[in-house]
Amino acid sequence: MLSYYPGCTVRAQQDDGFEREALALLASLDIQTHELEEWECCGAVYPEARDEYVGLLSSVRALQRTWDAGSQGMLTLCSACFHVMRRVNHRMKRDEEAQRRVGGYLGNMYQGETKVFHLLEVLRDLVGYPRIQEAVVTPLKGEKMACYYGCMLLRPKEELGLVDSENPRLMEALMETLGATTVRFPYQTDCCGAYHVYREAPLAAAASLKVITAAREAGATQIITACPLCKHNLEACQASLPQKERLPVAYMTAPLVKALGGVQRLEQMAFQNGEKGDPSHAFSGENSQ
Amino acid sequence: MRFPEKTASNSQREDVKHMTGKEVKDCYQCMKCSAGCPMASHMDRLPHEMMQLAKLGLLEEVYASKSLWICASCMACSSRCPRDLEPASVMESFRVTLLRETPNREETCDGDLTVPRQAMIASMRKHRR
Amino acid sequence: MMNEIYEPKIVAFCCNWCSYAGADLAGTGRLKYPENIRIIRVPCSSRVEVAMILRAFQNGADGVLIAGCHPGDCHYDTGNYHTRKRIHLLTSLMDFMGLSPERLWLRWISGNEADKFQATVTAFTQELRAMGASDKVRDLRCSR
Amino acid sequence: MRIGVFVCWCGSNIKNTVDVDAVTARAKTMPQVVYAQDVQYLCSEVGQSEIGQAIDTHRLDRVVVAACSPRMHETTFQKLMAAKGLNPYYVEIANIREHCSWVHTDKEKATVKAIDLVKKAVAKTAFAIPLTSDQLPVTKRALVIGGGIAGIQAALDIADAGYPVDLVEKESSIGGKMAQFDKTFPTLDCSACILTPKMVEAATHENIRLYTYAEVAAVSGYVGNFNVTIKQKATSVNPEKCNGCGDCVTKCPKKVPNEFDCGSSKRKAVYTLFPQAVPNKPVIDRDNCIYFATGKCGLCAKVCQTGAIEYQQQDEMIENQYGAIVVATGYELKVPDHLGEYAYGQHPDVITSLELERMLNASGPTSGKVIRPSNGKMPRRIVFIQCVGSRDRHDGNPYCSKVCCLYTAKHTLLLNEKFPGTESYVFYMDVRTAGKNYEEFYERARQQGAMYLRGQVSKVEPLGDADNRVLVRGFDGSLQRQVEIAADLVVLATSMEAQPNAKTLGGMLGISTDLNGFYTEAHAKLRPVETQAQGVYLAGVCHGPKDIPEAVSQASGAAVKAIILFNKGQVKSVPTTAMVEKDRCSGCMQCQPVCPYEAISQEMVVERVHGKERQRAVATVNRALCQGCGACAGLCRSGAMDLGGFTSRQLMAEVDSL
Repeated sequence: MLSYYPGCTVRAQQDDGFEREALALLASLDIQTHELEEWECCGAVYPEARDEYVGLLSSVRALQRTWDAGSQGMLTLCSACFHVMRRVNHRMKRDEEAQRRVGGYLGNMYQGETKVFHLLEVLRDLVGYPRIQEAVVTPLKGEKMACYYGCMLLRPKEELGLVDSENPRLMEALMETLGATTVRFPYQTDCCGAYHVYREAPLAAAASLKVITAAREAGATQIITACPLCKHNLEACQASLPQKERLPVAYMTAPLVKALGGVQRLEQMAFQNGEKGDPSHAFSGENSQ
Repeated sequence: MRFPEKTASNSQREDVKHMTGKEVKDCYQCMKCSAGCPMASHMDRLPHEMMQLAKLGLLEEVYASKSLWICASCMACSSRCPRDLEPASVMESFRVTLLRETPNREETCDGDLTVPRQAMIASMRKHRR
Repeated sequence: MMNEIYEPKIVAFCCNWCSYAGADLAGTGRLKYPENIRIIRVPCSSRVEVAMILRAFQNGADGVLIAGCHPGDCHYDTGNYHTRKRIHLLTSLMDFMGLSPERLWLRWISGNEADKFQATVTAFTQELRAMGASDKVRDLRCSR
Repeated sequence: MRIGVFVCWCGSNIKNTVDVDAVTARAKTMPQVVYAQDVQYLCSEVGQSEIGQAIDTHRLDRVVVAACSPRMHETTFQKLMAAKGLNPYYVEIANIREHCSWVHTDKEKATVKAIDLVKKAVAKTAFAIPLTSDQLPVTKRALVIGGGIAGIQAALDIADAGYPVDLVEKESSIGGKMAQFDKTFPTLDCSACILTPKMVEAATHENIRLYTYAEVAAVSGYVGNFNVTIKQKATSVNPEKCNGCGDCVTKCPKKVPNEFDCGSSKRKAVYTLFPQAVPNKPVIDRDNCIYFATGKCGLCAKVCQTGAIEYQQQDEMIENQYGAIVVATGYELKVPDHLGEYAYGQHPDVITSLELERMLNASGPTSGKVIRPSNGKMPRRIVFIQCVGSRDRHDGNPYCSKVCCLYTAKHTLLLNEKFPGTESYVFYMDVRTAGKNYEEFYERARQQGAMYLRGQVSKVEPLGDADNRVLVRGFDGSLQRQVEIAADLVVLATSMEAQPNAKTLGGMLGISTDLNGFYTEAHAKLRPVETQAQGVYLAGVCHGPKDIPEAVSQASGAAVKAIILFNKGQVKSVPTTAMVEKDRCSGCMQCQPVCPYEAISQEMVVERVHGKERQRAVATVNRALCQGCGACAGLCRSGAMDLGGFTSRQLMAEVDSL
């Protein structure tokens, strides 16, 4: 069982289907998840300055709760949450000063025991590509996918260690499992402009447009990402483009769900799995808002 | 430009070292940070210039630079720096120092409220609004 | 008087080929460390007899540092392995005698690790300062 | 006993931090000290004669010198003692420079420490015993490990001086890395044209014996008398019978990537390393041979007209005696796939400089044509990236590989000459041209059109276009702007690294490696070819990155060191050897197994006990073998074993003085 940490962005944008698709997908593949109680925002940025301890608190609290829940680890969907949680955890494992200070605030002695997973990692390591391949009902023929990683899933490589940070092939491998072809293109691991979209939209747009243009020139028919903010930026930057030059942007769950028969079918399968085994409901959103 | 009579004191440099665990003096200006920076075209001072200014102790110019607020902490520079100096963390430490030294910051929500929350929160955290 | 820092006395045995050279390099590089240490040069760390270490403690040394080449790098092939075994045994003996084994350090410092030499001496001095004077096993005949 | 103490100022080096007057005054009060004096420079002629005079006037029999490290000037003072008719081991040095004045700042405390160090030396010298050394014969045969250009040069020089040399090479041919090169900077000589004559000369020299496809397996002994075990790997080809016709190679059905071409071509399982190989006899690579895997095939044996193929050959251990050893084991190139941002191994058109070198070579995999490995077409835009894995403490080696700047300039020149349509871009951090005519060569490369951009590349990515090019994203420090180049070929100047087994071999030879894995010389400036182990000398890149002329001159230097040793014909044995006090020895023989030199053996002594003659076993030390580590003395339970120069009495006196 994994403790699911939704994070504010994913929960606030529930309507875009990312959360529903991801949870249905996992449940249909026999991965049990349970939403973490009383979670709070991870802070969206990792406190880079080493003497900033307050920024660690909410994340450590969630990590500690996951540990207390006795689950296999913490599941994150949003790459910012993953980034922050994984790095905070990495630091708590090694930095005795941080353990002492944070422990002082929270009254615990957390030392990075929890394992933090990203959805992609769960699919790769806990489910495995063969299992996914078996589950494919409609192979994705004819799609040329551009898989865009952005920065949060990749760097710093020593702390995140999710994929080869310079030449990641994880989403490609997944898409190829579904029968799609993938393209390689420049700026695949560059920043999309991130939070600058909030106050300096043109700046973010310029960065994202570079990604879109490169992907299109490499022949992509679609671009996928695992990050809500990347998705937003990649879409927003195309507003000025004529319709025919636009490149559809999707969460990486979308093609997965499509190839596996649609979200309703998956939820049905998940429900049946639930009947058979663990009663914990996979996608309960009632714990926190 | 003529060097000012006084450059940053050792204690100020120590502060940077304390916050980042890195020694900016070790930078040998290979400019790899600027080569890969996705925000470079929007910066008034490029990452390697910021490192050089920090190294020379011209901290006033560092603090006056818009680049501090343009850096999106994507860590591309940090992960590729051959001297292991993490320019992104150095930038952050300057940002934090500046924010700590301006105690009465106005709290505003002046951005585009339709963007994902992650962006809003990150922006606010970076700028402490 | 209570606030005065206790200045421990440290006797170090450094092998000629690695650690003594490392200490020399620290000098050449003008690396600074506390004045508390007195280095005795030996050809190899395995030359050091247990009796010499105990005598140093009897004479009022607060700490003894044995420094040799890194395992596998011994100028005489295997000397430091014997040292390692010997010091390990001595540690148990010290424990038995009620002499804190933390006062005996065995460190591998190569001829180019001047910084490690500096760091070791500095850290050892600091720890011994915190531990205060060692008054166990003083031979009264030696007392001055 | 009359001890004299001499305190050196070392100019200001000691005097500024240590109150030398106070030290001298205090020394005068130390037990048995009859004279003390401070001198500006003790190592100078003036200083030496001051000591000499004082020995005469004050009838000194022991001397304590408070000065720099004994590792610096101990022999200087020992010689002085000998000249004065005193035993050289009656001088003791208090290291008040490296261990005191240079590492402390508080003058008062430093002076106290200096006094302690002098006291310690006085105490030690009071118990000094006279030591002598013996003359030992030298085996006048040299071993050279590594058959690259450095090893070949060293072997030729020693052989030309009239001494026999054995040259051991792990590959099946001598030649080393230089054999892989096309041209050499800064003259653009063809590498093979200058190397092959030397290879042939080495192979045919009457004083040189080649052991190719062989490795050093064990070393024991000491200067003048090394015992070396050489492992001769089975070549499966009888060199006496083989006439080098090459039929076996042609017929062999098994193809494997050719290491000599960095894997860009194929070789057979039975192969010669390269066409001009010396010796030019093939070997069977047993790891890849079908016969050795399955017991079937045997085609090579069938086609061989002289019956030279011998599958049953075994690895052989050969033991030889040598007086001196030259280590010339060279280097390996770091495979740059650890720097993911450069996409090596991810995109076929990202290659290393050596791969380009092989392509440029007329006898290389492409017969001198430069192609893009992805499609076999000629590249138009070529980007060179410098310092790939060098000067990189994050993800590589912290040192400079020294030769890349120049060979990259060479590559741009060659490309320009051979293929005028190509464009070469070089991204660099610094260009280092310290060497004769190197700056001129670099200038020529720039004039011929190589475009140099100061700034490191951050990322190399597949462009995804129809030509499958790569996008190189860098920075030009002059334009202060990011630059992107869509390139056909990217060439990485990858880092030189110590051989992976350098440490193991160093352990056998008793020489140490530095933090980067290269062998450490005895003195960085004045003894650059000698090592800590007497009789073992260094040549070439195993000691640190260097270019061909440097490697060759070092090799000649190493050769001369060996020749000097052979000319002398004798070595002085170590005077500070172990010694047994037979009366105290219980004969437990615990000392025997700890001795790394097998210098300790058992001996029977005859004693008279209660009027009867009794035989008793005791330990005895072979002074010729003992190297003076003192492991035996450190362990002896009865205190019978002692070590000259570092006797228990002396060391105890030092401890007591503190």
